[in-house]
Amino acid sequence: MACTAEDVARALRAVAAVVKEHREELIRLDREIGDGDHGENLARGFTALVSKLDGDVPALPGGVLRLAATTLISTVGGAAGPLYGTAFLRAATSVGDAATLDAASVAGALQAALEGVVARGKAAVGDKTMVDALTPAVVAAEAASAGGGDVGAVLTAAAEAAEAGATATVPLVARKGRASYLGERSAGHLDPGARSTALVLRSLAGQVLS
Amino acid sequence: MACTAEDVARALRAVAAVVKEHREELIRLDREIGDGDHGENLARGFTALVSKLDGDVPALPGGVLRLAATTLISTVGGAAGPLYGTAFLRAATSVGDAATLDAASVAGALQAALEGVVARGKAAVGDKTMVDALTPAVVAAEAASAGGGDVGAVLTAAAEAAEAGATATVPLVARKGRASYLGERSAGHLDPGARSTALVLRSLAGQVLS
Amino acid sequence: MKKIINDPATVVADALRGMALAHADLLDVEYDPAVIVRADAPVPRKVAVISGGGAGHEPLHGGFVGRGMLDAACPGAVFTSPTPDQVAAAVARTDGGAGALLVVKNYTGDVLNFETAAELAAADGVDVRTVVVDDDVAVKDSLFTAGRRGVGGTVLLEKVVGAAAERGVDLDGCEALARRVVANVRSMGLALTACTVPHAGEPSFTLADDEMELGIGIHGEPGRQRVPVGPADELVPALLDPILEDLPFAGGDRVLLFTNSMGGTPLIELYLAHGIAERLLAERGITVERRLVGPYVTSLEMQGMSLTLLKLDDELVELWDAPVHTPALRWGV
Amino acid sequence: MKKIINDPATVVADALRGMALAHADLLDVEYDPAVIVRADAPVPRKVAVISGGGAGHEPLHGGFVGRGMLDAACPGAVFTSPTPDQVAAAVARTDGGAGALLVVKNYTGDVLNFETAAELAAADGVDVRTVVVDDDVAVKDSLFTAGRRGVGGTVLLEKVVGAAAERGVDLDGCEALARRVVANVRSMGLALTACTVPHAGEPSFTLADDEMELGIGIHGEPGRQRVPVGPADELVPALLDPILEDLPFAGGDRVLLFTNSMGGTPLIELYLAHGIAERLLAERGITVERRLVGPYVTSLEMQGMSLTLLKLDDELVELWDAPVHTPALRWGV
Ligand SMILES: Nc1ncnc2c1ncn2[C@@H]1O[C@H](COP(=O)(O)OP(=O)(O)O)[C@@H](O)[C@H]1O
Ligand SMILES: Nc1ncnc2c1ncn2[C@@H]1O[C@H](COP(=O)(O)OP(=O)(O)O)[C@@H](O)[C@H]1O
Ligand SMILES: [Mg+2]
Ligand SMILES: [Mg+2]
Ligand SMILES: [Mg+2]
Ligand SMILES: [Mg+2]
Repeated sequence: MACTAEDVARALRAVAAVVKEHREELIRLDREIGDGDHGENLARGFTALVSKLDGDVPALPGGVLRLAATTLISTVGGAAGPLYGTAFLRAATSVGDAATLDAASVAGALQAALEGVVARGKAAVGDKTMVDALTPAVVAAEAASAGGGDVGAVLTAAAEAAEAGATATVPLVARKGRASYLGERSAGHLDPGARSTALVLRSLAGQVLS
Repeated sequence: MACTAEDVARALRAVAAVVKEHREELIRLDREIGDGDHGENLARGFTALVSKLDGDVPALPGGVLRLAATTLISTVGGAAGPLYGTAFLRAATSVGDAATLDAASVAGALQAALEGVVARGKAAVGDKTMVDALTPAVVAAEAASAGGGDVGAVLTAAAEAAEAGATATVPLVARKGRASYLGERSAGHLDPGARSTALVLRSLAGQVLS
Repeated sequence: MKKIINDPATVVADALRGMALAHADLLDVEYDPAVIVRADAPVPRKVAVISGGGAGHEPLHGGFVGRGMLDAACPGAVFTSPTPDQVAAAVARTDGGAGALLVVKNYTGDVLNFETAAELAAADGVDVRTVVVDDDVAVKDSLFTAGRRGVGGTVLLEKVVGAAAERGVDLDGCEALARRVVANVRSMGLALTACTVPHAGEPSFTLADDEMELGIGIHGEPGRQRVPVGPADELVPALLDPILEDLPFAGGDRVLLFTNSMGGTPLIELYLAHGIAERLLAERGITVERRLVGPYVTSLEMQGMSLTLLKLDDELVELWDAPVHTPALRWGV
Repeated sequence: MKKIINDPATVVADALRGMALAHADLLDVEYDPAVIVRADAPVPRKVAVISGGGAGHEPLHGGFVGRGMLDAACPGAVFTSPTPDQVAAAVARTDGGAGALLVVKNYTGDVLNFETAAELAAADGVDVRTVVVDDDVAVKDSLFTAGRRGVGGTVLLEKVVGAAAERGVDLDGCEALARRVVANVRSMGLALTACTVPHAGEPSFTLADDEMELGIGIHGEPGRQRVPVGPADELVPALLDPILEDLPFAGGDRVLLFTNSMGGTPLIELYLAHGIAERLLAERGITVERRLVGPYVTSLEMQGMSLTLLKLDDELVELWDAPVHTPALRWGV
């Protein structure tokens, strides 16, 4: 099973739906240790992306990912806008002008996305950010791909690892992003960006499998 | 029993103590249908009066009443400042330079005080103001004085009538003062100025009797 | 009650000390009795324009003392009208020989205390006139009540009359102008939350999460009507329509639109409401020629807003545009 | 949540419409992407000074657009940094050929978005420099964290650098001056109440009746420490002492003292706090040569305040005094 541009677009619509569904949850998480806009920011961005996809779906998977990148960069704002935007931009570059994406290219795209997020945000694992979800996701995706899994298996493995990584942010003291201003008081809360990263990966996996 | 300047001063100290004691109650009443400062305003004024009396008590009852008038005018503010001030000023004028006050002169002073309040504030009985307490008080004081009562009896009669008059303001719709802005919503509340008038008269009576 | 204060009993004097330090170039502050005076007072041969009222409405009135506006302001205790000796001291301190105009908001306490002060000043030989501002359309006017309250229109009057006095208009002229402003200005306000007077320690009223008070005054007193909060597109007409009907204002009129925050409503909401009000006026063919947007007549930390409309003519526009240099309003200098 | 708004999703655009109408003489407003531009932009051969950040801090930054201060401001959604296309549009709209200085408050989101914008503008051939303001002493600085936040000092920097740009100082000079301001300005804030972001619908945190947050930022985020509310005589030193120790400021220093309301704290309390701060500084032999008191860097309706101290020299004093004509600050014109 390989993904066409239409498949990627459909998967991104699924992400948009899930983000919208979890908008309040992400707002609440961000209110606890941030400024309460993460759910609103992502919902605004993915809603804008769906409008663009309603207009015209680019021919290649890389084009769809690039459209996601530029749309998120110009509509999300906050820390998540450039970080998610860069992730999609690097993913787009990584898949190049392939007509379809297979398991290896999806795992590679995730790897590229992580590198982009780290390049922009300079966070390391343990800083209580989306990097804590994305890093184990990339490791799991590569393992699944190397083990012969298909796109669905790769994304499912990534989603599971991201969820575990997100949960593991709870006890951490934030060292990057707005939550870091709270110092010790940031401990005991789930990082909103890690949570949204897990949600995005889970909805991608769900869509590809269905 | 006739009152000297010292007696009047002592009576006013008693008033100050009672006003202070009922400060919160008067604030609460004024919060309900006004702006919540009546208790604070009167407490400030009578506290200032006590300081002045601590310095020097004028020789004549009229002088003490005049001191009360000018002190209240320059420290109370709000509607109650000029109204209470005028009341004491007219009372002072009414007793003239008598060395002591008897029942008739006390009743006359109350009458003069009421006339002063009406002249300044232009309120009639039923407008839900201090006039609703002071008017029956004057009537009762004159009856008590005409019936041969002493100063204590005159003030007790005035205080009782004032209390009844104050209570009777509850169902009224205010037509003067800040409460009038509430229209129908002012009904169901005790007028703070009527309540304070009753308190002042009751404490004067209590002091004279004790 | 959470406030940045020391003692409710000294809050006004304590704030005056900070104000004096913050605006030493513009203001002299006296404490006993409390008066905020223009630093260069008295200005010879100029009518002294003086106002005052309870504290808690800042920048009203002290923030409007300075060149081209007020000569002095008399702050009472919070939400309590000042005492006559304050006003008399203000007159004595600012009288430049051309008399004094007292700008009084129509509240029983203010009217009675300024009345007494005017008597005192007149006894000192100063020609004193009083103009009572009563622009609040939320209160039904009647000879048998306390009448309408003075609210937002007061600032506009102080600016316009202050400009006239600065130009040398005499006391008769200033008084007539002030009455013309009163005749042509109307306001109405609403509150989303109550405020807490420091010495009271508790909010002046309580509102449910979906309620607002329509037709509030500026003293934390409840309004005429408690109604559900709607979107801004409903709130703004709820203020504007009664104002327009009252004067009435009509198509072709030129107006100054003053969109005022009661203190706790942030600028983002205020601009939003202002935009709606301008649109509604444009739809009726009323031309907004001047505007003022901000927290100028407040009720401590109360969330809410008021709208004020002043019907303009060329003279009023010119006086509005004239230089002013006060802590809260400044232009042309 | 009670606010004077229609739809949380359109609140920024709706407010911009009102702002555009209120200040048509000073500002041009563009909506897609959202940029507030000085009406006479681009000013030929002048460095464009541009800032931006989440909405909800009004008058920051849009209220400081105008002669002698900012050329453009980019408002993000409430408490959300603007997007790179907004900043790029602002540069394009205001570039007078002398380059652009981007004034960025140090928040991850702001830094990342402005960084991307600077790359876009550089690709268009505009010389763009970025200065990051990080004056909040409540946050411990470290290479391994997001670093200190940019708060009240931003306004002072925008005024001073805006004045320099207006005088024709070139991009190198403006950048160096901006870095000098950053090096000499320190702030700290506290909150008595939280605020409610429109799209969140609930307060960003809750405080008991006797609690305050010490060391808050300006985005409704909780502070470092939750402590009991004391009298103003304790609150003011709780802000001032960490500021003084940090730079450090010392006896003999000349400073600008900026006493800022977070929005919901009324002027009466702010002046009171300002007076205390001036007294404490005088006691240490620090000379307050200039001051700014008011709600200039706010967090919606949050009650609270911040203090900012800028160490002055003759050049900074002169630039502070230079003419400015914006919606929120105006003098000398
Ligand atoms: N430097 C960083 N590197 C990676 N992720 C980060 C960084 N800073 C913040 N984040 C992520 O961004 C999330 C917050 O996003 P959002 O609320 O949209 O932005 P903002 O903090 O500007 O309001 C955090 O929960 C965290 O996961
Ligand atoms: N015109 C009036 N005549 C007589 N009494 C009045 C009048 N207006 C107000 N009052 C009295 O004053 C009281 C309020 O006093 P206070 O709260 O001190 O003044 P303010 O209303 O200015 O805050 C009212 O309860 C009422 O009894
Ligand atoms: Mg956030
Ligand atoms: Mg009262
Ligand atoms: Mg009062
Ligand atoms: Mg944000």
